[in-house]
Amino acid sequence: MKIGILLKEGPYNHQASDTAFKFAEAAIAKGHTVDAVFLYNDGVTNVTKLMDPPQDDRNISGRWSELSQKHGVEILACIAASKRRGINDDVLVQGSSITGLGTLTDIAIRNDRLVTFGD
Amino acid sequence: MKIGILLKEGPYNHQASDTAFKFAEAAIAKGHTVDAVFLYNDGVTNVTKLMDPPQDDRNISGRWSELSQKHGVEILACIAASKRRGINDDVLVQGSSITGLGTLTDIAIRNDRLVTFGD
Amino acid sequence: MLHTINKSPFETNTFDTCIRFLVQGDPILLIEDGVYAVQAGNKFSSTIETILKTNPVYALQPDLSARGITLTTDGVQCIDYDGFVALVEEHQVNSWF
Amino acid sequence: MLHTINKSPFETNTFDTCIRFLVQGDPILLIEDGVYAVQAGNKFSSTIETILKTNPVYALQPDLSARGITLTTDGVQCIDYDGFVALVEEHQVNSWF
Amino acid sequence: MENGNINKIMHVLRHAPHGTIYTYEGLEMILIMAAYEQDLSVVFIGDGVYALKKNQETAGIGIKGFSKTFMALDGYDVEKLYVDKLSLEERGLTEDDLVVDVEVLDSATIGSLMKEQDVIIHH
Amino acid sequence: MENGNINKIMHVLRHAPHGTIYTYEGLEMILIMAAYEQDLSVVFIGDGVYALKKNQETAGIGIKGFSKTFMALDGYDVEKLYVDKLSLEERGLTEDDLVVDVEVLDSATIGSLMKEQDVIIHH
Repeated sequence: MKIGILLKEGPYNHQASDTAFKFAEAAIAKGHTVDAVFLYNDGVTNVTKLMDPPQDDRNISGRWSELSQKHGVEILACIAASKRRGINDDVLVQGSSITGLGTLTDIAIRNDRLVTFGD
Repeated sequence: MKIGILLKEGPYNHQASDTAFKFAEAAIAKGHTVDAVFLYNDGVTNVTKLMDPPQDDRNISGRWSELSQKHGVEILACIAASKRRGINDDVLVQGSSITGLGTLTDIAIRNDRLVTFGD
Repeated sequence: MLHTINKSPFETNTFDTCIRFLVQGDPILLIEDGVYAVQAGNKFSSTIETILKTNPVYALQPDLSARGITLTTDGVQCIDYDGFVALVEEHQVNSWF
Repeated sequence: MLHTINKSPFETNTFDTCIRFLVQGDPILLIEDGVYAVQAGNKFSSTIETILKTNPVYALQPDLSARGITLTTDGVQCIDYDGFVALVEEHQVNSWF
Repeated sequence: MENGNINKIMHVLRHAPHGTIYTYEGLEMILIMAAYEQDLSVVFIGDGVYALKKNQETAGIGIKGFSKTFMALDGYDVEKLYVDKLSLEERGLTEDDLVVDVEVLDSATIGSLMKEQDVIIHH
Repeated sequence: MENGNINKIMHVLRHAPHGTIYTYEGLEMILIMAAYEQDLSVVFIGDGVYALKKNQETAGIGIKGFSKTFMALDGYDVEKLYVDKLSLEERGLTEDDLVVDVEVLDSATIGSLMKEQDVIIHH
């Protein structure tokens, strides 16, 4: 099955990002294709490579990057939402990119499921 | 009167930042000293100079910067909260800086009021 | 002690919780989505009327205007940011969100 | 249609609102702070029991464990992320937050 | 659109305007999706109904108003605007208080519409 | 401390752990403030009481647990831990369910304590 994910909250502040990640991992482990994770609202801040959490904590942008590179999951931040929040190409973690809402529409259309995580 | 402000949410996504700003402006207009705006939780993202909102919208980091330069208000982001969220010295808007929670304690102690804005 | 509330009473329990800890005489200021509590004729009107017997209730006019609220429950005082500052001059602040 | 709820029923109206739009037979999955709804013996237990007569109720075990909830209301099925995926295989998703 | 079918996509607006950006950015999403010739609908539940309230004047809070943008939805062929009856009533509002024509539906009807959807996005 | 007085600073924890970071970052703030020899108190209201629940095992959600840190507060001379009675009861919890000793107070008592404070910070 092809699954798209829409993530609407930023990292650390809300568990939404953690649940989305765990869900994506579990879907892939079950043999599904996670086509893309689309980031909207504060969700766009998931992909700043500048984050530098404590050593014993998870690195949220790092693990999205890894998910992208290992499993071909597109990690996409909405451009309008990104501009408001100071996310641009210079700070994007490897494997992520900035795109428009049209891409989310494509994701919604081409996948069997779109699963939203928010707060 | 000396007033400190604690702002706990990021810009655009929550009105907290707008209300804090309007309150600070009004306090200054009434002759009070706004000593500092301390940014915590997602609030630290108020001071990224990378934000680039639509032309007809307010620029939130820009106006904090202006408030700092015009009225000597310290705009301070908590270091631990900033590191989690990808805010560092390279992206700080002019007039803002990164500091520890000890500084917030000093602000709470030395001001007549501490007014919190959150969500 | 000035209590500010910025949440719609329809969506979260912030309003109800704040009210429970209110000391007689202390003012409440509704801001942001909190102002929906004082829209005239909604289901919180009677609660507001009860509170008004013991505590002054203020609402931030710019937030009321932004939400198209033209009529507020009788006795609620609508103030500007300037009035918000005046309340802070008088009281320590307890911000509920 | 799978309904997920991630909010504590004590703090916001998300749980109550979702329940109101539920079609008979459709599953509910409680995640994150939503799992407090199924802690055994709290004030939502009777609501959960009523829902269970017409709709299956699931709760995400990792979220229950993280919150120290060891006893859940009878009839609630505790599942892992793997079980979450299995529900998504069967249903379109309506995420309430 | 791999299968050539039209997808049913529902947007659910549940937040009051201005206090958070969810409704505004939700509307931005709806406007973009409207260009894709899918079967779009927009449902207003809970405080989401306040987004449609007439007479919103946002100059005082320094945030751009957007209630009039809902009037433009018709021009984008987004015609299925549904309002939850109970949410409207609880807030002491009637259809006359709203900036656009909507269809007021009860919970059961909205629940059935939700069940028909391919995609549901809450804002 | 310009006037040489000790300030009364109250932290109000109102959110469940893990779903949001507020309680965790609130606790970080409390630990730092504890070094400043002010009169600190911590009040647990609403879902905030869940932060003290025993047996939290967070490995499965990939987030570091912090309930045991509340036990360390005593070592930082933060001894005024108050729990709202109604919040505890509504959630079917008793003091035995909590990781630390607390004082359970009714609404009126907590309201009076709030009124005495120089600073109140909600998390």
